[in-house]
Amino acid sequence: MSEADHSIVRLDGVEKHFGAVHALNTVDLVVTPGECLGLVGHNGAGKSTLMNVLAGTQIPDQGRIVIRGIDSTDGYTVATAKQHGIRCVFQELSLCPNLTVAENARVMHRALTGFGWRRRAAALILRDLDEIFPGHGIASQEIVGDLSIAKRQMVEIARAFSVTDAPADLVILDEPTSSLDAVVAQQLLTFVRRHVAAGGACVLISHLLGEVLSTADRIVVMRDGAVVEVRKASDFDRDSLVTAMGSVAKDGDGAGAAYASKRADGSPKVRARPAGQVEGPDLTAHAGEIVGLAGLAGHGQTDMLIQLHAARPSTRHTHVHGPVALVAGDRQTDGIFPLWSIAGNITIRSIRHLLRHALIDAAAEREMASQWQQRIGIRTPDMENNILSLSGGNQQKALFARALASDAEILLMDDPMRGVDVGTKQEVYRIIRDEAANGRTFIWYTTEMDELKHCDHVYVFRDGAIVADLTRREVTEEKLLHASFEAAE
Amino acid sequence: AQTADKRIALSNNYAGNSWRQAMLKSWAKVGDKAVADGVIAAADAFTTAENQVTEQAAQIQNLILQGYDAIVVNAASPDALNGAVKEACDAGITVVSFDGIVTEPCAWRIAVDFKQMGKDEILYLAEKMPEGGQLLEIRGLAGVFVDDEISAGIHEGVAENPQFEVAGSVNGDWAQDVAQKAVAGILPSLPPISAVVTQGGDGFGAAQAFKAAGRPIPLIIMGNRYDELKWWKEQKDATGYETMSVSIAPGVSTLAMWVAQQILDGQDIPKDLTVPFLRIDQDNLEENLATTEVGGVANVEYTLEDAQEVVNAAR
Amino acid sequence: MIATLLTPRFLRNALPALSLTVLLLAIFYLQPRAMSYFGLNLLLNLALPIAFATIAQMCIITVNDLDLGVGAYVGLVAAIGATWLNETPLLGAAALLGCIAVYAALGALIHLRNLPSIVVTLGMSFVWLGLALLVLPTPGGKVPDWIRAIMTLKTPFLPFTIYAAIGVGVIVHFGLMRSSYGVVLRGAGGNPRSVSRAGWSLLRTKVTMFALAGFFGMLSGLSLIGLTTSADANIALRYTLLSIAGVILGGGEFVGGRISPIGAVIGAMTLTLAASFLSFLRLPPDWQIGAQGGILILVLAFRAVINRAEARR
Amino acid sequence: MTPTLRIAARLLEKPWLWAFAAAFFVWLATIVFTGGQGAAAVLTAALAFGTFSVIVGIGQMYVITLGPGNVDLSIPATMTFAGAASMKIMDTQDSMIFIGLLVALGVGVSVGIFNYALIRLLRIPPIIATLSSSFVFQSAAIAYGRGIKIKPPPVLAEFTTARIVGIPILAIFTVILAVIMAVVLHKTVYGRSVIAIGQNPRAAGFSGISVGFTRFATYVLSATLAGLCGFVLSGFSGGASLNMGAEFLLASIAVVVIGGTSVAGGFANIPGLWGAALFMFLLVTMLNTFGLGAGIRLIMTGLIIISVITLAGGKSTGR
Ligand SMILES: Nc1ncnc2c1ncn2[C@@H]1O[C@H](COP(=O)(O)OP(=O)(O)OP(=O)(O)O)[C@@H](O)[C@H]1O
Ligand SMILES: Nc1ncnc2c1ncn2[C@@H]1O[C@H](COP(=O)(O)OP(=O)(O)OP(=O)(O)O)[C@@H](O)[C@H]1O
Ligand SMILES: [Mg+2]
Ligand SMILES: [Mg+2]
Repeated sequence: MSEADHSIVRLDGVEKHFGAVHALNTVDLVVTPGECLGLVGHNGAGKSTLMNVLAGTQIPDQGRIVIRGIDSTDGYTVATAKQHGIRCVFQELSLCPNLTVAENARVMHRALTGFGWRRRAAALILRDLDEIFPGHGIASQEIVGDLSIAKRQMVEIARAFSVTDAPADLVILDEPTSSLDAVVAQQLLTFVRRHVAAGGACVLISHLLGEVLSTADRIVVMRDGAVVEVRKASDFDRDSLVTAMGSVAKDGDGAGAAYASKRADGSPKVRARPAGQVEGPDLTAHAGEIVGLAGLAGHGQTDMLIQLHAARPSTRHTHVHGPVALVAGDRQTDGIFPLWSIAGNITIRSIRHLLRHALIDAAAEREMASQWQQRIGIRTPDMENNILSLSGGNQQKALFARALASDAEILLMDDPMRGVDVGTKQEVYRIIRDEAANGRTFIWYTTEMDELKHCDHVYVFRDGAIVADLTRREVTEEKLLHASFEAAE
Repeated sequence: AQTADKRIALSNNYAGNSWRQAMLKSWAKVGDKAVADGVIAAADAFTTAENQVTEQAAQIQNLILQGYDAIVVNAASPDALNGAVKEACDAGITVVSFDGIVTEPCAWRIAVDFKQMGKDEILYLAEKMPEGGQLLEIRGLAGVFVDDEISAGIHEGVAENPQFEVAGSVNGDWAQDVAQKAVAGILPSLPPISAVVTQGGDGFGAAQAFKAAGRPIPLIIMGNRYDELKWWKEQKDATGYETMSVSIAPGVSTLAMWVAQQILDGQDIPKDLTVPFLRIDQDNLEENLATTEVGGVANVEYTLEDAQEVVNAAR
Repeated sequence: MIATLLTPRFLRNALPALSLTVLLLAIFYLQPRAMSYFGLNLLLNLALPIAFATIAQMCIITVNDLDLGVGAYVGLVAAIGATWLNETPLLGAAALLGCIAVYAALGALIHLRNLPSIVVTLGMSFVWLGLALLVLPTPGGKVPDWIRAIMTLKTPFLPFTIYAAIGVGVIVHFGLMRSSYGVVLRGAGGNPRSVSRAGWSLLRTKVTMFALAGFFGMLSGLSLIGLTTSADANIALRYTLLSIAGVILGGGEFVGGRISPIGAVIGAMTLTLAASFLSFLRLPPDWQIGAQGGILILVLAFRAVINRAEARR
Repeated sequence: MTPTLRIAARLLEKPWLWAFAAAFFVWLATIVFTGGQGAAAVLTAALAFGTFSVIVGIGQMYVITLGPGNVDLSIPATMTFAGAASMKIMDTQDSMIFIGLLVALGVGVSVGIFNYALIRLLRIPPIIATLSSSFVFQSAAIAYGRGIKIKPPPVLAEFTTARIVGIPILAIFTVILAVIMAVVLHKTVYGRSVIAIGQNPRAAGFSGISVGFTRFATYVLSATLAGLCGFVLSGFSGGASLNMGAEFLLASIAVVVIGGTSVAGGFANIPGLWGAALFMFLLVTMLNTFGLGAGIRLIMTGLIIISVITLAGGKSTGR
């Protein structure tokens, strides 16, 4: 094959086991300069593991890593990868929260040293931020821990593309858009095209198949640790891609069904006003309603959810009637208990209801865990395994299970589908609709346009305030964008 | 007196046991009276939180700043306070150390011959049990010079009386419960013990440990805590138990105060004074027990005259 | 101008310095004599060894560890300084270098075996104290003249201590907060995985920080005997807690690589002054110990008030 | 894998195993040195004295499990104050024992509330808050007791030193306490909450756990156990003294971390406390028995602690 000769990297027969889990099963992969390689697959298919091997952060059990035609398998580490211009934006963000944006750039670049390095580091990271995300609004002296998750993700992406003495020939993006809103995500994808047009290479992992189809040149489909299909992107369409991934395409069923107001009867379960908002509509949610929070990322939607969660039962501007549960989006900081098993992570919200004689009933706990493993499809041989042994998307499913399994009548969801694969998403949408039909109330912040179609009501946020209140019938992409950018008249 | 406008401060490094509490109490009692009588203008006591050289050094420096005329010190370390003491002397302040004395030449020292104290214990034993025997030694806090001195005296005594042998040695930190714990640990591994030599404050703890282990109670040299004397009295009444007690009286702080006053008064006082230690024997036990506050420490407080006597003896 | 000065971030950073100033003013009010070259020297010279120990502790805290042995270690350095370093300077210097090497080795051990630093340094506190007792079984020894000379240096305008403390704070600030490798060192506390994924050796960062801690601990011990003129194995056991308190007072946090070298130095000074402030109040002895707790609470409550005011803005 | 092998493998994963193994070897070394003399008596003494470290260790363990920065330094002062207050109130009368116990526990509860008020209302980091309050309560103990040592009521003294077939009754009670606290830790909502907060306080808050109440209860628990320990220790050693708690500052932390509880929080175990407490006592005993000087003894203590933790490996305890 001629492409192998000028490939940047070639993986041959890579194998990786985690205990009983066969995460990678004889995987071959080639990336050539000037192409964007899309990588898709269900949660736990092995995408992140494969990229970790490529980036040198995990050592394969078997197989060869060939860089520009030279076998580099022995002693392949992060340093080797970096030296050859391979960069990775990991699925779980990895910036230092105690450092500033510019200092985080320094951590990546050994060349940023000597007199005046701070100025050079700031210039470097701002140049890339400006180029990839025009209008990003991030200052180089901001402490990363103070940034919203979306901005952190932007910084990490910009850092991966920044070049000093080490090149950035191959940039791996593992679900880079999971916390970005549609506008920013589009900026990134446009940039990726520019990058490959200029001769660079990218691997793009995403569960938003539209992104992959529109951006990638070639698409690799993984299933259960193996590569099952490699084709030109133009040879795929959405349906064939979903089929290749092994999920059944059930596009949009239920979504966009006729709108019927559920507000006629009874008093609202939730009524609240964002802390900083003086006038404008309140947020209201009734029993059985699915209420969406929209707008650009970082405009106060998460704060609204936190405000609702903290206001049990009620404060002056916030009235919440009924038990509440929250599905965290920033799962590392807000969701996961890293030392516990998957089961422990699911049951924690419900332990009060699993008591027998004032003690937690282990059998009931196991029962609840396995029931939800079935219902939401968590891929693991044993629910007693540590939660971190799950793939990113499966961790997210566990958090979902935690909230759904609880007694909560009101579920707050902070962009909860980050990293969840297409098949599971459909499954979860269905669960949400069913539960809403049973009378539960959902308040759902999402950065995905498609998901707003499931909502009965959508509130658009801008600068920490609600600027528009749309019913399902009124929701259109155009209207949302308009409200997100312009002041509401 | 000439010293009616002079102010004396007590710099104390530790307040966490009954001996120090008694010492502070004696100081307050005698000092307040001296102030009321117009002998001196002030007798303030200062104490630091933990038994720490650095804190006491800082404390002495603060006392210098506050313009005291004399500083009476019970020092956390004989050498490591020399820097601060020198600074005080240089500022024209009289420094008198007692109990825990300092080696800085500009200061006065009111010392107890700790080494002799240790030796006396063995001499007493040699008299009581001429056939000799196995000894258990309870030491104080490691690295503190009082501990080394007493222990050296004990070992010197043992060397001179080879019928005795130290079978085991533990650190009891001069605290009753620490001593009890250390003795309880080592006891099972020891041969029959004839006597326990101690440094004071730990005799009762040792007795508790022997009792708990179900071993015959040997002759335990006592300190001057009430519980030690009380226990001794009970044993004496019950079985005719015999022992002795050596210690230093906490009221020595008041002697130091008078010495400081005398120096301020312009008297010529030798730099090194010695106070006898407080010894209680079988026959004067009841007498001493009667004057000791329940739960307190056997004590002697000094008057100006007592102090002059000690000074004259040294001349 | 005023507006820029009163930003929350500025207030937060200025808080340690503000506490120190208030305390100093209170002392000047109680004891005007303190407001002199001589007075400042007496008030602050013992703060320098504490400041060094605090910086040592801060180095360890930077990489998410804690050193429960620093006080005993300072005692050992003091013991070596007042004996070997004085009598046989070469042996003394070698022993001190050896101590720093042991610290570095501890860092390596803790990293390679993934051990809880608290247990390891707790164990080391016994080892340091034991070694100090072997070197100097009873208190004594004599400080080398050159150390004494440095510590009693008569500097113009302000006492040597103040220059030295400012110097230390600024140098460490540049080393850790401004230099390019300092960023990596702090990053290793903030998110070790991210730093190692960027190709840095975490082993090296740990070893560096522990060796630095050993170095500053050594400075602490030597400067301490420069003031006390002789040593004692138990001389600085209290520095362990003081140094931790100093780091926190100065605005540092236990985990996450959030530290402030200048704050740490100020924290150490605040702790020293707080104790002095109390002795100027002439409380009854029974309550003198309790008042030490009271003053710590007051200083920190002051921070809480400002923080809350800031949060309300 | 055969079943026995599997059980052995599971056992080897237990974090507390190492503390017990270390205690056993230290004990073995001691009795080999003495030629077998006093083998049982040493164990009895270890049980008796280990009891006190375990009681305060349980409280300290709960606090440490709350996550980085959480530690209770007020344990020694609480013990002293509770011991002094209860001994003074009981004034050697047997009829007052129950009142005395209530006073000791009451002191503990008050200290706990005070500590948490400092932490919560004044936002003082726990390590400094508890250190400050320890000064305050040490002073209170001095002002209240004036260093006067009052004997415990005879029945209390009897009870705290009594034994059944060589096993101290107090140790038996403490084992029961430990079992109860282990059940509380792993099987109750409160225990789960403590562990959850130690791993991720934000996530705990979002999972419906009342973070504030749990932390409050934990600081109160720790101080109350310290009060209880001050009470029984006063009974055991013939009265309260002003420095009776001093050695428990380090001891309470040491038994927790050597026992295999994570200093980073979120992972705790109770059996390890017993293993570590026995180990610490037997270690000192062994070195005393060997008759080494204080310097060497300290060095050996340190090196053995480090070796044990190194052998045990930082699998679950790493931070
Ligand atoms: N450290 C680990 N220990 C044990 N199992 C692991 C570990 N890391 C990954 N796995 C397992 O390996 C498999 C592949 O995981 P991987 O993270 O590569 O999936 P993924 O394709 O990236 O999924 P997602 O879309 O959810 O991110 C999963 O079954 C996962 O549970
Ligand atoms: N869960 C949270 N808790 C505390 N602060 C938060 C949280 N989430 C965001 N912030 C901070 O609040 C500020 C405003 O962000 P906002 O809550 O509006 O973000 P957001 O809309 O949730 O954004 P993001 O997209 O990712 O979640 C930012 O500085 C952000 O870092
Ligand atoms: Mg993944
Ligand atoms: Mg958000």
